[in-house]
Amino acid sequence: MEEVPIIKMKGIVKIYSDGTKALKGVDFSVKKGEIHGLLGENGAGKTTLMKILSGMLHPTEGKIYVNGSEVTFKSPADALAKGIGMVHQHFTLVDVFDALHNIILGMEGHGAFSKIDVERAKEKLQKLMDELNFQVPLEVPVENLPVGVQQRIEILKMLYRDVDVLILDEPTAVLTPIEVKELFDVLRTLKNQGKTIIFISHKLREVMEITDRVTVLRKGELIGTVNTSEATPQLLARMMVGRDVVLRVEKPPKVPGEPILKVEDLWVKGDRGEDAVKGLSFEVRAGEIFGIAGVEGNGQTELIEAITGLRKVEKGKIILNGKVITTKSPKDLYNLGVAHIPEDRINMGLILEMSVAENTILGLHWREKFVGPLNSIRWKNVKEHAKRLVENFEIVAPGVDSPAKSLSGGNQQKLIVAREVSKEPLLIVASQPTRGVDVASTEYIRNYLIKLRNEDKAVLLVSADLDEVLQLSDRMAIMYEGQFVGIVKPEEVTEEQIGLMMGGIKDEN
Amino acid sequence: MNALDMIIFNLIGAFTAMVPLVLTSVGAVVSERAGVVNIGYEGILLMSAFFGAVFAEISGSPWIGLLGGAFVGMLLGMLHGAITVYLKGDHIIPGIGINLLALGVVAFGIPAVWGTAGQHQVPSTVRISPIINTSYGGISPMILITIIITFLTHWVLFRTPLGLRIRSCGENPEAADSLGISVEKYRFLATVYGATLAGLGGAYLSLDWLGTITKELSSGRGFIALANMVFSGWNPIRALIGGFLFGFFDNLSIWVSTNPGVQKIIPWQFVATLPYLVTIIIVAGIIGRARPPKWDGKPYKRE
Amino acid sequence: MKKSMFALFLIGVLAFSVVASGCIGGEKETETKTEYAGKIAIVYDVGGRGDLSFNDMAYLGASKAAKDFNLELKEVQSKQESDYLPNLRSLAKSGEYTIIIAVGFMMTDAIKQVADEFPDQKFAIIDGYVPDKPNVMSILFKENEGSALIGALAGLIAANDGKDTVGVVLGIEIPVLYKFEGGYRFGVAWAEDYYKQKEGKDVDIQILYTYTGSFTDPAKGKTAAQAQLGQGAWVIYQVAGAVGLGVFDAISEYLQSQGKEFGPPFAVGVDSAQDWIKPGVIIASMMKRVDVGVYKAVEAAVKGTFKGGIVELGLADGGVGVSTIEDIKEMLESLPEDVRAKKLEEIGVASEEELLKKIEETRKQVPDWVWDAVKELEEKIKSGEVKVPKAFNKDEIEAIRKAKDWKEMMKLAEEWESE
Amino acid sequence: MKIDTLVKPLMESIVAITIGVLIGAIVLTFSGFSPIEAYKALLDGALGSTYGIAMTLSSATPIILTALTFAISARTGIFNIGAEGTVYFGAIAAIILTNVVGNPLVGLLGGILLGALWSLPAAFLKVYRGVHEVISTIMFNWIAFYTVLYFVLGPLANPNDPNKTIEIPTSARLPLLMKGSELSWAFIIAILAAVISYYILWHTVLGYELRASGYNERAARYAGINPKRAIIWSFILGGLMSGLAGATEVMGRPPSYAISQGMANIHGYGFDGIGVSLVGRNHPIGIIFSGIFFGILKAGATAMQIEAGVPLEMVKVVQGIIVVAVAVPGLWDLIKKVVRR
Repeated sequence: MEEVPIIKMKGIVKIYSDGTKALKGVDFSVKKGEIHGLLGENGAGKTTLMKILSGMLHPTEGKIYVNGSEVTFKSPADALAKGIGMVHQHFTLVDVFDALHNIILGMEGHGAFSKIDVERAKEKLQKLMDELNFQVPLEVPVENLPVGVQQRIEILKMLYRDVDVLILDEPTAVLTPIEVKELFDVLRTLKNQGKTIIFISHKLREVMEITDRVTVLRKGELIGTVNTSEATPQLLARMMVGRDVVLRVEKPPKVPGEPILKVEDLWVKGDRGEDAVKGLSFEVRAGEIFGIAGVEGNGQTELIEAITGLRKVEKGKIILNGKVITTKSPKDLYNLGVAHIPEDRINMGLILEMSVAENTILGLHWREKFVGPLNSIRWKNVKEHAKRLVENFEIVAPGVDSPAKSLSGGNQQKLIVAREVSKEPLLIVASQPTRGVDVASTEYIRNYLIKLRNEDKAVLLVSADLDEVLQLSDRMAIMYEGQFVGIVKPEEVTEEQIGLMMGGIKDEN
Repeated sequence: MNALDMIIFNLIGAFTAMVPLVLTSVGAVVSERAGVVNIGYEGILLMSAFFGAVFAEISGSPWIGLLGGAFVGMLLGMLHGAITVYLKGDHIIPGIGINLLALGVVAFGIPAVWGTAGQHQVPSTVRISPIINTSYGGISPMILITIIITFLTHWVLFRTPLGLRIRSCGENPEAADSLGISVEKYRFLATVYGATLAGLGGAYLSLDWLGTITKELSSGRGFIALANMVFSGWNPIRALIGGFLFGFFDNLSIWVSTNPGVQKIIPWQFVATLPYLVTIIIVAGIIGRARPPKWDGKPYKRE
Repeated sequence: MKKSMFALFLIGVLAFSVVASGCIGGEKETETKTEYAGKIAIVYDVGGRGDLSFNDMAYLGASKAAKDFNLELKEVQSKQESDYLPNLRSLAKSGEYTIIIAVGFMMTDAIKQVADEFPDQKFAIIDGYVPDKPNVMSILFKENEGSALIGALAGLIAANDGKDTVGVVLGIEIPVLYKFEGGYRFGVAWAEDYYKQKEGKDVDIQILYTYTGSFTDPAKGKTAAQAQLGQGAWVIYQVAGAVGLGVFDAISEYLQSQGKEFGPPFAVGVDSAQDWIKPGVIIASMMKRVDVGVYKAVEAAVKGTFKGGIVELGLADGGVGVSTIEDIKEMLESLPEDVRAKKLEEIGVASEEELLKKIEETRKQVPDWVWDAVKELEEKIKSGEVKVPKAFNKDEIEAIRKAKDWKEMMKLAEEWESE
Repeated sequence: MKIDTLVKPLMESIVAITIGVLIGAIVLTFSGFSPIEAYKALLDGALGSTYGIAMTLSSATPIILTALTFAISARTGIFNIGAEGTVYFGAIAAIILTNVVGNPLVGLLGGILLGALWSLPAAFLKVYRGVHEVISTIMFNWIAFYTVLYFVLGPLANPNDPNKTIEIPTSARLPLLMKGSELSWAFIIAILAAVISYYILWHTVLGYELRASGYNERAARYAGINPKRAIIWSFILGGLMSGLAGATEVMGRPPSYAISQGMANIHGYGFDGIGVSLVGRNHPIGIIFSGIFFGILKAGATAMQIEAGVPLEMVKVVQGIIVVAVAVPGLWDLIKKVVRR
């Protein structure tokens, strides 16, 4: 007799209101007390599936069983009531509340009008933390806490609700290797306590290390579930991508030219006034891709924003092609030959409500070609320009007059790359250029960056995707807490070395 | 001129004038803490002043009138909440509509109800009588009630589960939602509460303070209450202080402009701008530190 | 589904709130069709009906005339000043109206224009100065004379009680109000002199005046009146439309705080017999008989004696004056039966007699010699022995404010008249 | 695709108007009037004669301009409700300048300039002190009211008729388009202003930048657009429009050609404009039509009052309902759904 799985999802279909088919009939089941990996590429439907399980989304079709009985979740509350809780990739914490209030929110006890019993909640939390063998400060607004701590608060939040099934969505994405190790310890403790954990990831090594079983999704479809002990990374990778991973891009050797970008002793502050970039110096040469790897949140964003004129420089110099550009505005920088593929496509790179054509001149709309008498815009030229970009970059769009939001994520990203390249820059600053982009577009964009390098452009690449940096860069730096732990050549380091560096440990060899 | 007289007069005047401002501001604080912006308080004040008088006269009790005013505020709040919270509509436009509507409804309603156009005197039998009568004006029980409501609201907002939930809806509805807090429910409730308090403030205008209902009785107080809310940094107790200060300067400007000595030096028109200037200056000086709830005015939609 | 439910709910709430205002008042009585001898039209200014002031008074006169001469009365409101010209034009265009009456000085320019366009149409304008059109009758009032009587009344009440301050609360500062303020000042100055002669004591009565910047916010009137009371004002004259309601309320509240049913301090009403609004509080009102003016204009038009030009009504013509019990009675009687009953109930009296009795008693709070003195001044003004200055602009009111006594003011009056 | 983006807002406005008119009819019925008769009188009065049409268009003039103030700022992501105060200053400038130089162009220019100038403090407070524009513009409206009141009464008072300011000299008045009406060149100017606003917003670099920062401030900053500059420009352009409204009102509307005491003749246009802009979907061309629609309501209200005896306030009720209905999203989708059934 097979035991009844704690979670069983059958024939789950999810079609979003914009028509995107995220899940195409997925079956999924989890045994009680296991750590179950949910593996897949970006866009495979992992998160969607789990959001359905946690009541955030409603399935278009399909059934969910908990401990063998069918359930319908109208909201996360329903799922929580059944003991299912999810820690989202983007934390859902109320920034201005402290940890305690974040955790007790929604189950403060007593009536709605009575005073919150802070002491009792604290006691219960202390007990939880002791069991898990970690501590978080309970009375500091969470916006002032590091991400690793915020994640623990998220986990505590779920445990406080006595969940049996804990879903973690890409929990390691923002952690240093040491923090990852600590997280895994916590997960093991939880498992020993009898909790069931679903672990969403696309990182093979982590899945191999922590999970008991793995389910692989690809493009909204179930590929299969295997026992981890019987799997190899190669097998999982094949299941995930559907072919043997050949993502090596063609990169002919090239001798870099003159330095295009020079950064000298750069200091930049973060949003909360802390020093985010602490005295960086480096250069990027023509015909070179300089990659910056590292866990997100170590000052990469601030560095990029400083270089592209979006953030004030506290100290130091930025020199472009011999000219000091430290205090220049984005507009001046574009005119001087900087292009910027921003990390946040939706909130920065594009104006989704505006048409494709209007988006193709964002940041070069003042160029002579587009401006007629009386400061008017030559829409004819703009549309030609847009059509050319759409054609050259194989962007799938209903037309240049339709709004940018009607494009898929990958095509939106290609649109940004196309536009930035059309600025005919000397330096391309590409930040997370392939995040959340489908495989085909990713390949296209990566190859295009190589092409630009081959055309003697300087490319500064920042990516949280270590593979991407390793494959594309001619030289790479690992950033940790606002500084470079080291600048290395990708072919000369091992992944282990890089892993250590990302955790802030410089390899002594 | 007697300095003591002036101080007492202005203090009492400030307490009296602050009631509709503070009630509305405190209501607006709650509403915005939950993430719903409403600029229709001007219209709510006016309509509640009107309906408050109607209810009071039908029932013969000023307190039922007050409740009636609050009830009309509540209905209008439900209208606003339904549009903004449930239908995810724009937060500004319905308020503008309600303001417009109120001007029409009240001007239309006064002659329809009382047979005299333009104004109506609320009979003293259905007016709230002051607890203490002084020669500088009465001290209304509503002043006390306003202070109590303010402190209660403050307490609920910052000390109770309900308040925690309301605030979480305005700061991060996603977080609230993921913990099973019905964002829509709390936002709606907060909006309705805000409008209800404004309704109470409106009924105070006609049933207590001024004892009359005219076509333009609210005279911009709904907007000033909004400014006061910003001034308060979305904090009920500070809204109480702000409302008091505005009332104080408003009174002071009239006192000052009535003074024969001042009249010779500054035209009254410039003295009359005083409360508004002071508001702008204070808001401009303070705003850097106050930050609105993160999701203020943004519709929240799961998916 | 949920959405459409909500849409319906919304429409429901909207409809409710609007409809409620309309139907609480009950059914409108269906008008019985009568054969009229003609039609007259009256165009109100933006203050509109219910100002307890000249718009209401104009209605009073027009409705009386309509009844007396069997005319159909068409009332036209104006929402904004830009409505005046279209309103008047639309009426004149139809050519149906025996006379079109414009209420308020703000329609002066509009009347001038329309009078030229429709030379056969008869017009009358209240408070507007249109001296040179054959088809426009300008009806003006000597508010300064009426206000002088109020000033005298106020000054003497204060002096009699050993007080030294009286006040006046006004609306937005517009030159029309200068006539009131100037007349009031004259009256107070005259009272000082009168009192000195009578009692042999020097009195120096200070006049507090507040331009509140509004005709619509009663709170401003209340605050201003309280400020004036706080600074010792013993009688407060209100010339401020709806703002004046706040003045009455402030004094009423003040009296309550002293446990007094009757003043002093007193308020003085304006334009119509406002005494009934707060018996015990309002000692009198400065009557501006717009109703008489309107009636006269209609009468002239109907009887064929209509003549263009200025008709100025002062004390001597009964155009202005201090309200009498008769005036109040007339005012009450002009109201429809049910409205009147409701009003009486609102005031808190059982019958009209009770109200009048209370008003009479209010008046008895002031010694007879004061009333006699006011009467004396009235006679002197009527006879021309005393002239009250009429301020038209800022310079003129300043001159009155600076003047030392009433004689100096009278000199100003004579100067301006001879100009 | 493109058609739908145009049709949808249009239909939504029409649905909103219909709802307003329908609820208005209910209210009319309940208050004892015949809605059919009332609306017939309204339409007849507003459109039934050349004078009616002239009245409609002249009523539309100032509110089209003040609506543009709101629309331009709304497109930049700003809620500028300071048109009311700006109108006063536009009128004052026109009166002063035309009395110095008796030329209409000077007056218009003056209105534009002072209007733009008066909107700057709110813009700077927004940009440099983070003061929300709804708050500051409300305060500035009051300050404008009292300040202009002072000038109207004092330095600019008309010595011959103290109930208004000195007049616009005959040489500087805007000629009438139709004799015996209030329809002057001001209407043409308003239409031009709307067209120019459209052109600026959709066909110039400045407009592109304004819209970009209105949609997405971060993206605008990224694109080398200075959102602060965009905000200031949107206040300036907006102020210019309502300044123009003030100027054209005193220069082009018979009979007074001056500011009345208490500002009675230029009062309220700023707030009316907000409704016009919303019903016109904050689009300059839409505003022309919604402005004319509001003009019909206003002109028709006169007739409705005279012919059907309906109180003027009725029209305000209808307007309010229309604006609330505009705010209800998906109204048109709802109707479509119902119709399909």
